[in-house]
Amino acid sequence: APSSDDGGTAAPDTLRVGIFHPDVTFAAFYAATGEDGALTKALEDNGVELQIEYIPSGSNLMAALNGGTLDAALVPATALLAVSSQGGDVAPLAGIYTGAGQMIIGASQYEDTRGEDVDAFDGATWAFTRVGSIGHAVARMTAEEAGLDWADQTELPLGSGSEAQAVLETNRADILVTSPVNAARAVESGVGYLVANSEADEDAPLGMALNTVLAVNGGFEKKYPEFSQVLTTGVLDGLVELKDLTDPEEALALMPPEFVEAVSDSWDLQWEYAHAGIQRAGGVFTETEVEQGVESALLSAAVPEDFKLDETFFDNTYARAAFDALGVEIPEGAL
Amino acid sequence: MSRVWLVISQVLFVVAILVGWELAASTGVLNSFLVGQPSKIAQQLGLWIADGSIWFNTGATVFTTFLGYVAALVVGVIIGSFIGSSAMMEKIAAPFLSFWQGFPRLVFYPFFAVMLGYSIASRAVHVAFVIVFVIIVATATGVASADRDVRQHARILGASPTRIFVDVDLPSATAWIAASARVTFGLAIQAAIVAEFTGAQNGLGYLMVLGQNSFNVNVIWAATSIAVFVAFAIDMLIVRSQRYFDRWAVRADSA
Amino acid sequence: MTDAIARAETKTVSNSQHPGAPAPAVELIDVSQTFRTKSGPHLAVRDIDLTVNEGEFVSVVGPSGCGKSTILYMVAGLRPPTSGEVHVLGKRVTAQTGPDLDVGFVFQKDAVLPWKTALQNVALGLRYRGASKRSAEADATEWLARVGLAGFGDRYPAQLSGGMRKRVAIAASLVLTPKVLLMDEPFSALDAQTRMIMENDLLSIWEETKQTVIFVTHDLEEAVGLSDRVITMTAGPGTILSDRASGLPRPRDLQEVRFEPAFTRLHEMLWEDLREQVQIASSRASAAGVGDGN
Amino acid sequence: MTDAIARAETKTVSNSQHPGAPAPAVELIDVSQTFRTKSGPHLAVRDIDLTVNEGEFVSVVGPSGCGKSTILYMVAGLRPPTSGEVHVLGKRVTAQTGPDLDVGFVFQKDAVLPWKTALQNVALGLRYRGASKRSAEADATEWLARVGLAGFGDRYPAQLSGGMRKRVAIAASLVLTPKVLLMDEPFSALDAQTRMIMENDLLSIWEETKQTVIFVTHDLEEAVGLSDRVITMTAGPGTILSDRASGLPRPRDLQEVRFEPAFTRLHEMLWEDLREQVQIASSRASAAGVGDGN
Amino acid sequence: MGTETRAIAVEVPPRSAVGKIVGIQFAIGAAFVLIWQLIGEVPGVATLIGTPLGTLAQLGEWVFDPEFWGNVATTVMNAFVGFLIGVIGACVFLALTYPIRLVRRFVSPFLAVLNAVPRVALAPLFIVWFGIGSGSSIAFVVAMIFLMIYINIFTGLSTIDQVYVHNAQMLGARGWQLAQSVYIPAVGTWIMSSLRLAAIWSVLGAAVAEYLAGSRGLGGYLARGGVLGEPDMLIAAAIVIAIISLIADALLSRLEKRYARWRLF
Ligand SMILES: Nc1ncnc2c1ncn2[C@@H]1O[C@H](COP(=O)(O)OP(=O)(O)OP(=O)(O)O)[C@@H](O)[C@H]1O
Ligand SMILES: Nc1ncnc2c1ncn2[C@@H]1O[C@H](COP(=O)(O)OP(=O)(O)OP(=O)(O)O)[C@@H](O)[C@H]1O
Ligand SMILES: [Mg+2]
Ligand SMILES: [Mg+2]
Repeated sequence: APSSDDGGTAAPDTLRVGIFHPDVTFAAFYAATGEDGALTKALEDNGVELQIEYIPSGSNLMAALNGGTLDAALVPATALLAVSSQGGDVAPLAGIYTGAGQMIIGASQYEDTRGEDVDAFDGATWAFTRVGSIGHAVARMTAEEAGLDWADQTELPLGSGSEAQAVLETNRADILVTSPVNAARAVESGVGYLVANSEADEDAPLGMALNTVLAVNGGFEKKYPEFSQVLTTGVLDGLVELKDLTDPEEALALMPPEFVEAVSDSWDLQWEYAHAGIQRAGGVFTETEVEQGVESALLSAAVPEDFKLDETFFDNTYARAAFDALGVEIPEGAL
Repeated sequence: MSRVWLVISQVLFVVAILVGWELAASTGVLNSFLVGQPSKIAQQLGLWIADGSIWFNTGATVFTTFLGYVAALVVGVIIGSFIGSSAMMEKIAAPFLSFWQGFPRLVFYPFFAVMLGYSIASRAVHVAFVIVFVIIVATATGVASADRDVRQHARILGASPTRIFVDVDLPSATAWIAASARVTFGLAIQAAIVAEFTGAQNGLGYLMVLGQNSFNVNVIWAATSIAVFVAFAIDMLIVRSQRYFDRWAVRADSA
Repeated sequence: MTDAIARAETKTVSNSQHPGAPAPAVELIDVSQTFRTKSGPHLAVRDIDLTVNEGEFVSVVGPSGCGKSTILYMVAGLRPPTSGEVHVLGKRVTAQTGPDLDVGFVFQKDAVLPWKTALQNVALGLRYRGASKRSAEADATEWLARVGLAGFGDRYPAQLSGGMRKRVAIAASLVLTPKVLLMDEPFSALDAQTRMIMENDLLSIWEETKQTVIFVTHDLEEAVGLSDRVITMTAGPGTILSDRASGLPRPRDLQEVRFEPAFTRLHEMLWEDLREQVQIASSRASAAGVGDGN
Repeated sequence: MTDAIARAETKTVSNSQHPGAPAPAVELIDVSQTFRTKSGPHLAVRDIDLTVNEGEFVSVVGPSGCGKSTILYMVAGLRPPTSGEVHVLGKRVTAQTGPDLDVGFVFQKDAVLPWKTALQNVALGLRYRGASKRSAEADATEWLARVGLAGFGDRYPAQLSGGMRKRVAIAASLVLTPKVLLMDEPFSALDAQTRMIMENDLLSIWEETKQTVIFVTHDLEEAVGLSDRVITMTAGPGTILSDRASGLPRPRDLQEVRFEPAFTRLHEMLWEDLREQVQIASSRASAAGVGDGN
Repeated sequence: MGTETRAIAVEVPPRSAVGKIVGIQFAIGAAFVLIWQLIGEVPGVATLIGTPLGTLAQLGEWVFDPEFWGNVATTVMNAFVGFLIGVIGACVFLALTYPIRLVRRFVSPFLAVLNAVPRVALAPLFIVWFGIGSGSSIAFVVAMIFLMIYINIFTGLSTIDQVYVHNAQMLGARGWQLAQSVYIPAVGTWIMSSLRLAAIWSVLGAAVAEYLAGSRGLGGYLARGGVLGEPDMLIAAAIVIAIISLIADALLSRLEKRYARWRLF
């Protein structure tokens, strides 16, 4: 079994981690890389330099991870499943965010008339980030949950986050399903209001779906098993630190300056929307998480309809060892 | 005779590449996850042909491209010939043209979409926006390089400025516009595809998003190969029409 | 240094003042043209005073590079003079006015539109004047035949020989019967026979239309045979060296007029006028070196 | 219909066989050239048999468009004949061989490189042959002066007059003293005096070098004055109509040779040969309509 | 045709005109900014294209930010290396393929096909093949400009007036000499125009590649501005990118002027 306290661990010179952009759903990772973060220390001990690559497109990020130009990445479980179903070579180490992580935001003009009644949005234009994204699935499930027929709704897949506000402001969309960051921005700027939060309730659709996963390139994992353990332990330490916090300021205090700068304008709302997902994340992969994760992958057609999960794919070896090392009890339900 | 051989050798070349690719991918020499596999691409294409979606999606992209192209051509030729008609105008316009040429236009589709709605119209405008500056520059250069003696000949025969434009400037700019047509068309189709990445329910760009989403490189290749096929067909058309516009010239090859 | 002498001579030999002559069609008053080149300004022609009356046929001869083409460009309104005034048909020609519809120009270089067929090229001016395609092409066909190119109407210029292209350009100009016709060595690309036929043709057209013609040539016989007056020019910077009336009878047959004594006399006088100029031109060029001529 | 007659005539008037003559420098054996045009193939010249011996000076005259330039292009190796054989300096010229280093060509159209100065243009061939820049430019300077362009060395072609450009082209060719020199109306853009000087110059150079010259012109006097033999051609599709030796003495002074009876006689014979051809050319063209001449 | 002629049409504007030109340019520039401001008033649009003032503020912030200059350097480097490789590659390939008719005809349809490949869609492949960062940026630049140059010059070559080629051939030019004294100068206008286009697209290509793939370089700002909805950053970055291509273009046009000595008036 991999262990981290041998002292002389085989490690790369630099660790290249791919991330979409600084986002509250990656908070665990950032907490670990704060000035006093566990990962920061561990990397220092091993003489490894951390290099974060921001890649704003999921497919490019996955391509880089799979192709080995990234060592590790924070990616949605859906993407991992898709890649592995296509024969890609990636290894999930730990889950750091659970739930769909999508906010349902209505255009401000409806705040008084429709409020939080999703069924009042029947026949509306529903905007979401991309065709086949989690947002797409959540939009559909939210509508159907409220008794609407998805076929009656108009779909509007967007590209970048910058459009999120604009489409609400210009009435190009009535309702928007988006990430906590974009949602917080839209609400903060007054163009939208929160209709529903997919994180509000564990029992909500995909409420327990495995979302953000710390994953490494398959080859990297084979080459540096000890270092992969160091990485996992570091990140899970961050997760554990964050789990019990409710105050956004306290959480932010753990983060590195670049993250603070990037999220500062609407951090409080982001935290409010998203911290449930952090608290729900077990670090280890649980059966429910994986089940719902696969469901969401199927829903978004990221994997073929006849997809069968390889039992060994979500392997908790590293996470268990990490919790052991941290002296924390392994969350229940672990696979 | 030699023409037939040429075509045969070209076909053989393509076949060799495809076979090599297929073998390499199926034996694992190439990582098929990363580079795809011809047989699977063909399979995907077959699927689209079978369910008929290929026509609709291809049609949408071609239509967008075409619309945007024509718009850019009209606007570009008008502005370009205006600019090319005097050295002063060229001087004035030069920095603006290079500025807009150098502006990363491909990433600004959201702007048009929000301004004009998520529709074919906004996508076509985006296409036009991406290529129009190239056409302006080509036209201006072409007009400026019209033979002065010929222009004066036409003037003396009584040509009005418009007639000079039609009879002298435009024909001599045609070579430039046509030459840039091959380059701009490649850009136009890319612009259409990029526009279809967002807010679209159909089109080749939409298919590519689907492929990217499921990390299925074969889907991306399949959509790409349609785009390439379409663009190639149009490229042939462009070359043909280039030849038509140049019918008066005695080519090196013709003797 | 020799300039002063040359100028003085010009004045003495000048005999262009016909008393009670008809209205002037073309007038150049103290005209000069300077080109900007990399090695500084280049004076091409200077102090040109020239009056061509309506219906006159005037030829201009002079050493190569003396500024004959430059003068025609100024009259045509294509290159306004750097100093002096040019009047054509009573109107002053400036940079603003541009070419006059009543002025035709056959350029030295063949300048037909490469992307139009011979027929289209000849029909062009008529079309510009609003003629219907049909009538313009009918006229053009007739004129193509007149310059010996019947049957070549649908050829593009690149498919014609040098002489044929020139004839297309001539037809394109003549079909418009401009009041003032400027011709810059129009026949130099033609073979002797075609040339003779076309010279005769030009003369007979002219007898009918009585256009004002300024005709640049380097063939003295042609100049004498065709014109009422022959202007000779000095080597560049060109000025007018002599201006001689021919006094030959009209109408003429070119083949016969050659043997008149007046013809031979004028021919010899012109030859004399010019002989020295050519020497001057080459010796001055050698002496002046790179930054030539001013 | 008239072709058969024209051909028969060719044979009878032909008198080019000098017994015991020196080796042929240029030989055309049953040569034809067909151009592909939009309105079908166009036969430009046909059945040309012509031998030019080493050191001979042969002129070619004929109606405009009869194929004079086409013949030079074939000899130069720039446009291989569609049928027949061309031999130059003992080697057969085909599409593969391309132009021979020992053949020079002065083109009818302006062909000096616009992006090189007059001096660079003249030095070009020497540089191609590996001469140092220095020596090439020294030679070129000398030749520029010889064609009356001393001091114009650093001008670009667009800054020269038409006649000056032509002289640059001539100098560029002559400086290489090619064994076979092809000249396509080299002097037609020059004024009478410059032309006379250059003709005399050409003759005196030729007396020294004894190059083989094929000289296309449309000036019969020039043809007679310069050449040993004058070839006339029929209207297109061009064939050889007559081939006449001049029999005038060498060395000649052009101003004087004009008055020899042999000169006048040959001049008149050529004029007669061609008179009919020009008529044929225009009438055939009119008759044939669009798809002309074959 | 078109090669020797442009020259003649270009007149040198007198010195007094220079002030006027700058004045007009200034007015046009001001009009642009005004239009930008006005469009920004449309609801929702300002969140996409920002405002002139906000953008100016962003630019002001960057001036003192060493990281920004580092990004500029990265983009310029990527563009420059890609440009060099693309230009040299295209010229070498042209020299290898153009002279032989058979080769030229063999490759021609393949080039047309390659030119038609929507390179933006294949960004993931570039990342996989060339890694993130400079490798894929440079490769992307080369992919953008290679055919642009090749096709342009190719077209230029086929418009050369044959009489120049013939003349040089008769004077004894062979192979490289012919290329050097006729083909290259005759397609000068084409070469320069394609180089200028290529320079601009090199900068653009580098930025787009960075936008799609790498964090370093100006493209990273585009990505961040887009994803995080910071329009001022997006536009400011786009402007900086445009200015860099403007500079590249100006440098090349200076070169062009030097080259075009023979086309004087
Ligand atoms: N655009 C120009 N720039 C500079 N110099 C010029 C230009 N055009 C003509 N020249 C010069 O002006 C002088 C006169 O030229 P022009 O063409 O009028 O001569 P020309 O008498 O017509 O000669 P030719 O009989 O050879 O045609 C020449 O010395 C020529 O070099
Ligand atoms: N590239 C071409 N394509 C088609 N026809 C051509 C081409 N070049 C020449 N011709 C035709 O071939 C014939 C001979 O042309 P060529 O140029 O040899 O005549 P030429 O005797 O030199 O006439 P000129 O004295 O007018 O220069 C003409 O009828 C011409 O129209
Ligand atoms: Mg002239
Ligand atoms: Mg000819």
